[in-house]
Amino acid sequence: MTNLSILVIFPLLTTFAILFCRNVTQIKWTALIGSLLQLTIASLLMYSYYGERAAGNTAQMLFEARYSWYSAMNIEYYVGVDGISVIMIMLTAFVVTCGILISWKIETLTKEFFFLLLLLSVGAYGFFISLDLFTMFFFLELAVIPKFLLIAIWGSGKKEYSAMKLALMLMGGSALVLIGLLATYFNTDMGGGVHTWDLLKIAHMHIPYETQLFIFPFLFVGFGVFTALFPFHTWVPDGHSSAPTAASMFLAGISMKLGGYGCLRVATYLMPEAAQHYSWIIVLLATIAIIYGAFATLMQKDLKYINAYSSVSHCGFILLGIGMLTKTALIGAVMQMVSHGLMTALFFGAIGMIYERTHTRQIKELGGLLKTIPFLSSVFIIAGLCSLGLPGFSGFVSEMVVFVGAWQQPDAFHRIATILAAASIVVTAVYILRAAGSAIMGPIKNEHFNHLKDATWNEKMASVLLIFAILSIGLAPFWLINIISPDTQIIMENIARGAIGN
Amino acid sequence: MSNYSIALIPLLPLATFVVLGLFGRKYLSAFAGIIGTISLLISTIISLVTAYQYFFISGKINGIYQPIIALNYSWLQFTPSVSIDMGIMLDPIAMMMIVVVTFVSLMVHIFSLGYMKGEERFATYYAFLSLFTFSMLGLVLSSNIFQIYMFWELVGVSSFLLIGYYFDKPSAVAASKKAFIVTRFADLGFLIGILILAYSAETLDFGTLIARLTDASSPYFVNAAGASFIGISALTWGLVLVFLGGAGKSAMFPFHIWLPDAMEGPTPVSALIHAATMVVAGVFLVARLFPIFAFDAAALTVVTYVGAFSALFAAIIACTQTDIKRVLAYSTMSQIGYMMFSLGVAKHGGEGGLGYMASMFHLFTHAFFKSLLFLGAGAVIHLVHSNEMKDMGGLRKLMPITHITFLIACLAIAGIPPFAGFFSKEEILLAAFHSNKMVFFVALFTSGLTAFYMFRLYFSIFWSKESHVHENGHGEGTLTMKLPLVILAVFAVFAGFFPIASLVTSDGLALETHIDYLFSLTPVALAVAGILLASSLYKSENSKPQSIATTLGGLYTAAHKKFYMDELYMFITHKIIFNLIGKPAAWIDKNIVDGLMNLFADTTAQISDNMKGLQSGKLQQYASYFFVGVLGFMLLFIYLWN
Amino acid sequence: MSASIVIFYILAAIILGGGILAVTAKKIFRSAIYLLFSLMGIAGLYFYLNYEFIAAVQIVVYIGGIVVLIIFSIFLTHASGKDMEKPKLMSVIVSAVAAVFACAIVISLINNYSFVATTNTAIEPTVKNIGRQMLSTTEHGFILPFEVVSMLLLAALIGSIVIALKPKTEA
Amino acid sequence: MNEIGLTHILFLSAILFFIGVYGFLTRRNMVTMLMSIELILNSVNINFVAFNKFLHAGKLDGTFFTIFIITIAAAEAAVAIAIIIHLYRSNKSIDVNDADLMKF
Repeated sequence: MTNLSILVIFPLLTTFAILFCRNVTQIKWTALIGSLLQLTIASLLMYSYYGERAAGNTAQMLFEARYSWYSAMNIEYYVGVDGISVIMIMLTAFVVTCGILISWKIETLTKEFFFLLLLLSVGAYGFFISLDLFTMFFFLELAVIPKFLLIAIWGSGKKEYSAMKLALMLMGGSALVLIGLLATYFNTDMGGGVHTWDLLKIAHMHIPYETQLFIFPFLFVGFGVFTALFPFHTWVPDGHSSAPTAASMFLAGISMKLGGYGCLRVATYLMPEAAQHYSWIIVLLATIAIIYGAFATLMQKDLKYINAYSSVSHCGFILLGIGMLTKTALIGAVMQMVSHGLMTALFFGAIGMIYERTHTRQIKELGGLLKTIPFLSSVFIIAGLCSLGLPGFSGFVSEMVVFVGAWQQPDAFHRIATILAAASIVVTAVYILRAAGSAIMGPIKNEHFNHLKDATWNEKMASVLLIFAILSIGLAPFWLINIISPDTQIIMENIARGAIGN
Repeated sequence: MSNYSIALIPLLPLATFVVLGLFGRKYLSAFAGIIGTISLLISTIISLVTAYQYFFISGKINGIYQPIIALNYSWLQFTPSVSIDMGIMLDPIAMMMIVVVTFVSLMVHIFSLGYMKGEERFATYYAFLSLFTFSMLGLVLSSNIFQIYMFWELVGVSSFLLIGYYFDKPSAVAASKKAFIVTRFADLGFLIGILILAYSAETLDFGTLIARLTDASSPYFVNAAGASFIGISALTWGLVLVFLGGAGKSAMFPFHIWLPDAMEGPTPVSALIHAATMVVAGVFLVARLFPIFAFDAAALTVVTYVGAFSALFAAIIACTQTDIKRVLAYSTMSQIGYMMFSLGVAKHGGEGGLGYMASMFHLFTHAFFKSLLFLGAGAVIHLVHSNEMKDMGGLRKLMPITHITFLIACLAIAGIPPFAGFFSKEEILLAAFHSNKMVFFVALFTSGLTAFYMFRLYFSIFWSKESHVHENGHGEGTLTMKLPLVILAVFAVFAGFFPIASLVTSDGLALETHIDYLFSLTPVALAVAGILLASSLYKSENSKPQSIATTLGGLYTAAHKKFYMDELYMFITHKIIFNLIGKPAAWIDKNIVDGLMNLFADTTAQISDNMKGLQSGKLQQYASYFFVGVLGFMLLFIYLWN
Repeated sequence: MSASIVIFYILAAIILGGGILAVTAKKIFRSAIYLLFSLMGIAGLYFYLNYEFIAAVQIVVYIGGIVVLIIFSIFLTHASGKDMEKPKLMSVIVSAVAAVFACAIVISLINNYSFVATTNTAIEPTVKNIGRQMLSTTEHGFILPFEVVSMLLLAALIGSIVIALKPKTEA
Repeated sequence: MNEIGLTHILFLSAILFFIGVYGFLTRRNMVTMLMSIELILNSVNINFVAFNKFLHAGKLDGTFFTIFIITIAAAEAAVAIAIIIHLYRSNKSIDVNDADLMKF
């Protein structure tokens, strides 16, 4: 598994293969087989990554490959992978496969739907493996544009408005990122006026403190928009609830993690002093996002809005972890990314399946589903329990790691922030149980819910896949930590070197 | 008994949960009950053998019971020094608890075979029951504070699932939600308490945690006690917050509102969870961390006064309740109040440790007779199909075995000498008498009240008016329902004679206790007085209880209405949290933050509207713009640009 | 005050008066006639400057051709009768002020700009000279522009016919 | 007042030019706008002739320029009037503000 670009080329091939399919079943099956093969490639990658690390290869990035795109500006297609990116690729493979499995009943324009979905996944894969800032930005953009079409065409509710809002805000975010990247590019000098986009070289290059202070907000806020940083999170509720199930699974599951990964890899890693300097703002905004998101969810009546707002609150944990700048907190942030990705995908999947059958997402109208569709309702309850942090599921593990990491900051401000963030687990429990209580349990309100059909084979397979992933992290998280901690160690060394620097 | 077989104790119920959970509904629903009961039987036997081996063979090292770490592997390794690990720790209270939990759970399993026969979700019931037993056993055997928190949450969830078993009843769903949210709120305190304690002692493991925080010289203790936040030392904060978590799970005063509503669940569930196991988890937690608590007087006073007040408060309310399960719920809360304050008055080691031993002894005996009471009440409800006292009466002929076992349990809880309750309650009163007079008198008065409301319950079920319940065949229920009642009744009688004093003490040394007859005369007398009062009022149908109720007036209605605690909580949650925080948050998000984004969009649209006005189609306007432009450039280039 | 100055001022008065009246007249036909007088004044000016050929061309093409064409267009668009709408007061004031201001600037420019005349010998702008130079292909002859202009005139001719043609379908 | 110099004629043509501009900007009738354009063109011709006479007597370029301007003015007037007639036929009025289809 030396050549990383298979991860990007293979989904592209599947997208083109879809174009040549004739009828709907062929499209669905090519998409499914394509994504399953992609899943096997991703697990092969992880397996060989493990092998490589076990064999004692301590290079920061493995399976590197470098092709020059545009030598004048020194832009290269430079790819490499480390622990964090391997995990994120696995997450993407899982969520995309389950997304395809769940969107089995898309009747209108199925070819275009699957084409766009897989194009999104190409963007995500590319983003996670690229180490050249420009290529990273290229794939980031690739992962933004198809979203607009997916929501605008196959969405529900006021889909044009939310598609437009989502696309514009994400574009705004990536514009900020572009400014940040350009500023970084022009501040690196490899001698003789030559600049570089290479992530690793820039990390070792000491960007002067003042320029860091200037560039960091652009990068962090730009990527923050992707991860629902507090003031820029308003696209999340509308965007997610109007998106079709598979798109909202991808949106909440992966595209919000692009931002988190970007903040960690680009903003904090390259500009440690600025991360140190701005860490209190990040912690403040993250805590507001967590508490504010949780309380706002209390009032939501629509299931998808509940999960969207809870994603805002859970992504707040990612930013809290990054803002705390301790090794455990960073590990917690990465684990929260993975666990939230899986759990919100499962939650959106469950809501989508329920919506497909009952055609309503209002809590008031739903009721007593546990009796008629037991499998789906238990999937919904499992997703709910996972997101409120029940031990045994990944939600609990990642939140606890973030809390333990956050608690290592001794001063009062960080302590209060951690306590407030911890308080959100109560509010999360309240809104999850209100949703589950009235939507799933309770008497049947609408008589035609009596004869609903339970999950079909593809929905069962998708939920089992996701639940297996959540349990594997929840019950035995050590494999995840062993793969992540060496990389957070490297980031921490950079931050420590930064702290001495200024 | 090898260490791995000890691990079997919690893992067997887990295995049943997984098996019944996955395949229960379709394939195994017929003999789900049998599987559950058998696996639990094996688990009980193993735990009895382990306990026996610990207490009488391997546990005692030169006279002191040492905690043995049976099994330990690191679950979450952050840095080489800091790691969260899972392990099994054997120590006196853990051994006692696994015996109590597995035994009572077995009784409930057997009882449910008969009680839940008709249920359509029979397999899921047994799945959740074994999940609960697994998490309770895990909680009891855990070796570090983080692991106990994990099982703590699992216990909370399984109680949520079990209370909400009849999920098509909205009241059951609301009750399960309330239970989970209130305990979750308390768990938040517990989590922060863990973080404080674990951070100041730089370890999660119980043994090292206690060692580091109890010797005054250690640097950890110094900075923990030193670092203060609003005047109270970090150590006290940690301990009070941990106690807060315990109070939530044990339904102590501020967090008791979920216990009466938890009666919505099936009665065997209440027997298991809300009598013997889950509610004593709080007491177990305080007992587990007792050496640190004993070191910090402030935390102990909090424990004492919360315990005492809850005992009194619950006893008063219990006297006025009409639903038999709610009476038993409040009596549980009162008895746990007893255990809490007896821990509160205890000191670490030696004679002072009497409170600790008494609390554990009472926990032991209480588990038996309280689960017996609940199962008896379950049998009665099974027959009468209603929880209200007024629908019952004169059932002693219809249900002879239930009647006798219920009577034994009432005598035990009232503290009448030969029965188990007398011995453990005497120890508690003795411990309270030695250290805190005020608490002693409260305890004395509450024990009188306990006798009164228990026998009020007993007479109104089995005596008062003639039973008008039509004989509908299944009478007192199948053998599987009667067998546990008898076994528990036997234990309710002989549990008093168990040598707990020599086995379970705060410092591991045996504690010789003697029954001081003179001292125990007053509580017994009070108990007998309570019984006589109850029989005079309730033995036969008469108007006296009604007249007393009217004379008491306000106090009676308040007590009947549970002192308006539910309304207070409803007010806080709905009025304050939902209206003053939830709605504004949602409103702000929709209007201000979202509004801001829409504002950007609207302003750009506005600007573009104005700009396009320039393209008016009027030829002469263009000409004049052109002319003025040329003029401007002419001026610029000729005069200004030099 | 020699005679030529007086003549010049008379001509100037005719030109400017005709121009102003052409621009401000109420009735369209009257403004066409004032335009006619102004163009005649200009032709007079050319005579005054001894450029007879250009004056002749001016009279023939401008006055004979364009003004007549304009008068035709007035008839064709039935506009001769009623008064023309008065322009909006605002635009009048603005354009008047702008025009006067610009005119003042140009005049001040002309004043303080010293025009340098070339010293080489003058050529009489007689028809012969003009004709010889117009068609000569050698030194800076104007044969090419001459041919291009003829094509332009042809194109304009055809264009205006096509545009102004009354479509057959219309009654 | 001494001899009539170049500047006098230039004044004259400047004034005439700005009268034409004023006329073009204020007149609402297309035909009169055409007339003001003619005035502007004529003022330019005067300039050329004046420059040819006073400054560049040795060459006849000014004259030729004037001739070409006159011919082009004629062509332009013809096409303009054709358009005006066509416009008149389509929207019955030759007010320049009515012909404002080419707008936002």
